[in-house]
Amino acid sequence: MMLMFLKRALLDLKNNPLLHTVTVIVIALSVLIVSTFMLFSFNMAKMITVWESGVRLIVYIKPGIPMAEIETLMDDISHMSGVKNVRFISKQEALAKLAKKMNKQLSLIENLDKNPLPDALEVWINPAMKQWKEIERLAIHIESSHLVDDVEYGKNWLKKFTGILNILRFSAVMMSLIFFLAAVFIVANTIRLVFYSRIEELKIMRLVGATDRFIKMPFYIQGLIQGAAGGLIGIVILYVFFIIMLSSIDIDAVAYSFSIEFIPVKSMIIIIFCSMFAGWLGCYISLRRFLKQ
Amino acid sequence: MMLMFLKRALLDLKNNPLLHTVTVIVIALSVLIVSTFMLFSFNMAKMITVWESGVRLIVYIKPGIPMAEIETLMDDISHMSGVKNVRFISKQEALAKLAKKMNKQLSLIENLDKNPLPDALEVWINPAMKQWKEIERLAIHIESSHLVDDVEYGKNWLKKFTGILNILRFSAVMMSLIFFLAAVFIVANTIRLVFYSRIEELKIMRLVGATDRFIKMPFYIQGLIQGAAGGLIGIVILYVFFIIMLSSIDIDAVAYSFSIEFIPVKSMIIIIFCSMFAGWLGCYISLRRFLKQ
Amino acid sequence: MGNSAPIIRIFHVYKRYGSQTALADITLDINAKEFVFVTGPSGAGKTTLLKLLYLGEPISEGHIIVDGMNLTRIKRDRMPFLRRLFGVIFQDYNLIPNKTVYENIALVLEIAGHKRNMITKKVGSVLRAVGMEDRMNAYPPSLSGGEQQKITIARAIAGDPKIILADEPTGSLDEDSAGDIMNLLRVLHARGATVIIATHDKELIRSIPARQIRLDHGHLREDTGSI
Amino acid sequence: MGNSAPIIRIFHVYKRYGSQTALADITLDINAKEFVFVTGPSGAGKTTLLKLLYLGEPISEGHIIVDGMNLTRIKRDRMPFLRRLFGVIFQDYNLIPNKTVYENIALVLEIAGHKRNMITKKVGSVLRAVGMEDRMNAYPPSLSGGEQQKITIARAIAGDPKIILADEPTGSLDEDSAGDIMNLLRVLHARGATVIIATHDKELIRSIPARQIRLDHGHLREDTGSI
Ligand SMILES: Nc1ncnc2c1ncn2[C@@H]1O[C@H](COP(=O)(O)OP(=O)(O)OP(=O)(O)O)[C@@H](O)[C@H]1O
Ligand SMILES: Nc1ncnc2c1ncn2[C@@H]1O[C@H](COP(=O)(O)OP(=O)(O)OP(=O)(O)O)[C@@H](O)[C@H]1O
Ligand SMILES: [Mg+2]
Ligand SMILES: [Mg+2]
Repeated sequence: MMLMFLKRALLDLKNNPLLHTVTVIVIALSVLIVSTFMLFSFNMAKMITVWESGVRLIVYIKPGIPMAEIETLMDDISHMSGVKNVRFISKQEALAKLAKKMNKQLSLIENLDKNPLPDALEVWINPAMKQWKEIERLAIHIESSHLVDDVEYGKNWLKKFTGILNILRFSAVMMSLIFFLAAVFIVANTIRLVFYSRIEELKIMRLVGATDRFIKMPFYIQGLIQGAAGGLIGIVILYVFFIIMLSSIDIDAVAYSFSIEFIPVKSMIIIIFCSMFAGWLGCYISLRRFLKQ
Repeated sequence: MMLMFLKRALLDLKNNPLLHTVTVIVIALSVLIVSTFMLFSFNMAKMITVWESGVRLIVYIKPGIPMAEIETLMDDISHMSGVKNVRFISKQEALAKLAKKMNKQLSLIENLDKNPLPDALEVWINPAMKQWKEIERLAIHIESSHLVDDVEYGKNWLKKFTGILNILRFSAVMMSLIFFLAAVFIVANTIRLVFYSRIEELKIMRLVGATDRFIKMPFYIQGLIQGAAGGLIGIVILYVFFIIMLSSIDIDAVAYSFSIEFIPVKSMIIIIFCSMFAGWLGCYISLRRFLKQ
Repeated sequence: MGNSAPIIRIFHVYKRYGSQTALADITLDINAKEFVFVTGPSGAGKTTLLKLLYLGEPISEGHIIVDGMNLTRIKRDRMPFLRRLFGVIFQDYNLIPNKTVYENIALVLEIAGHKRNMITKKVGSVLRAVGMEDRMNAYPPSLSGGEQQKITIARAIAGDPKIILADEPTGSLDEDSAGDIMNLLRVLHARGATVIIATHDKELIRSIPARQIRLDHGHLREDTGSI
Repeated sequence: MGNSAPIIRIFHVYKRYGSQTALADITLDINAKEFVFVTGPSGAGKTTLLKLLYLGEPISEGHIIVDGMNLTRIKRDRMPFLRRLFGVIFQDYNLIPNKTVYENIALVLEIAGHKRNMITKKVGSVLRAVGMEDRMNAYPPSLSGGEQQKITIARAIAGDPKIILADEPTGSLDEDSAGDIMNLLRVLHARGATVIIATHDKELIRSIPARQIRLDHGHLREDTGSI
């Protein structure tokens, strides 16, 4: 039975080549748009993760605290939510670092007779903790310890940055949603146009005694086939663009900390399922209207 | 004559409401996709400009150079390509700044008996100069002066950052292109489908003596009207989304250094023209095929 | 003419298209295995009457009972089975332009759920019956008017329907072809089909002695009754 | 019958559809203001012959000269003007389904570049001539077969064409309407139009004494010549 419907669906694809080709093109283009954007978002998300792994707090310890107490504090902090790991930085290490950083102002340090820097802890933040406010809350919490002199965090650019990353993230979600819905509706409407141009044929079928099921099934199968074909073609086109793009970017100037990757196979499968769904939806909307008559 | 064609085009829009409505919906959705992306790129470009205006070089002057020579140097530098402006920072100012920056390590500076810092120039880079290499070249050029001790530039994050901004910029251009072309072809193909469903009508018109021009003109006018209507609707939908988005973002957490803006009117006009062009193109492709027969 | 059980009963039926009344207060019975002409001038309501029978249009008022089913009350999912009782020769042919002649006819048999090789055999035989077996793979738009009409006839009889509704079946046919088709319909009638022919071809009506129902402006003007 | 200048000259014309030969070696002249029947059984090539005249199909071989224009050599941009010489009553009506009856007929006049109020007047008058003035705002699918045929006739004569090609103009009409239409065509003929009617209706042919051209399987079998 199903086989018969499949055969009829394929026969029909053969009988209306132009119509179905144009439909598949439109689906492919819609998928191209959505998957291009997914490629972009996916890589941007990766990039952001790389940046964010750089967020940390410096906890300055009050002078003269014994090492044992500091270790307890470290243990406490490392169990706070959002903390990835905690590292102890002795005042000696801090001075050495400072000296290295101040290459032009080295004389400043060479002139010292005693190390004026405090011991400190470097607290690395879990990249999953994205809100600046949460980081702030964590800092205040740590500062409340009687061992702690002060907590330094948020180089200004990073603070600004976190806000901006949130806009990026938010717009990416919004845009994905808009693009996805738009693509689904474009596909559905395109199939409606095709349907509209074949309504006479369906009326005839009905008049000679076809059941709703007999009319519907080949359409659904076609919708699914077209969705799958369009989805596949769209992704292949994107892949070609991707390869061209990769070879034209100056990789060295760009790829220190992360490499650009194509959308993962799982997402591709989701895209193709969605485009099949859109194909089916177009049929469903049109057929429901028609069959109600 | 033109008026007659316009009348016929409008009459026809009235006679095929479903067909034309679906077409306008597809156009609107395509425009929505493209303009959403433009909105995003536009704001990202603004954001990047804000960041980049923070790129600067610090030029350390050799000790003991008289002020007159420094002024000549400043004049030279400010005429180099890519330089926005040059500011003199005396060693006193530098130390004050350093003291302020080192709030936790203040004792370090308080313990000094003489200022170990050199005089310096702050050279602000024109945001138009986007390549890190160009900035490097400028630095080397400045360093070659006999007055200059050293040039400091490129906090590491900013260097990484410039590379990443270039990927963003590049992908935005690529994606705009892909999205724009895809949208144009979606619109063109949709109009082809509509055309296909009306081909019998055109054949009849031809058989009763219609010239090519008589057949073509109302189609072109319709294509343009549909393109304009779809474009307008797409932009309005985006505007609604935009307002909703703005009101749901925590503005304070985000908008220190720049505010999110809607795509400029000029771009809207361009979008609408492009969608009219796509409408026309769809008609043109279909008609050329038909009229050749 | 033999069997007197009515297969079609029409009670006070009206059909209105907007303000236009196409059929007014029609009441009549048609017996199983009858041969009936529906006549009347252009616009009289002949096609409309046939359409109501196979649910091609909804009935505005009144009741029609076909083979025991009340068409006003029939459930959506029974409609296809009602329609399969009928073989309809549509006045405007109603062939699917982008399916071949073979596919057009096979469709009816596929719908009825017949087996593949039975379909092939049956399509061949009905095409032979109307003299069009050599155009099996042609598409309808490439056929002459008369040829299309013959295909429509072949499609109508392919499913061995209980009732044949023929709307102007010989309008595009020359005398000889028309004679052939009428003979074909008479053979099917003799084999047990009810045949209802809508036509204004006086010659055709004269050529066969049968019951005549005459419509005019939607009213039943004359019914000779079974003869 | 008067004027002897040939308005249509057909020289050794062939029309092939793929391997199928629809017309073979047709040679004949039709004079201006003649009244001609083209007859023959279904599939003889009547419609095909008419199609070649108004460039509805390209000529496979041979030459046709209409009003001094050689159709084999005509330039694309002259074709519409050639077609406006003809008023064609298409066998399958060819009405635009989503335009009203009024719009369908007005289209021909708009194409010819007539003024608006002239169009309104003219459409009204041709619809009156075929008895369909009250259905001006109906859409073709809501008309009966005969009514559609009348609209097609009205459209064909609306542009006051030099040559009227009527393909089975009375196939869907009852006797009275058919008679009215034939009278209409005779009036137009008397006013100076060349009229060519393709039909297999023997009665119609008998009713008017006119030249008869008989086709069979694409060959010219008989030409009575002008009478
Ligand atoms: N869908 C419709 N909408 C409106 N009016 C309709 C519709 N179908 C038919 N009519 C009208 O109903 C009347 C009867 O039409 P019908 O087709 O039954 O006539 P008929 O007897 O078959 O005529 P013919 O011999 O010309 O085919 C006509 O006046 C016609 O215009
Ligand atoms: N487009 C086409 N493609 C292929 N064959 C065609 C085409 N049009 C017509 N034919 C064939 O050419 C032959 C002549 O067709 P034509 O329509 O001229 O016949 P006709 O004399 O008008 O017949 P009728 O009386 O049935 O209308 C027929 O056999 C037909 O099948
Ligand atoms: Mg009828
Ligand atoms: Mg013909």
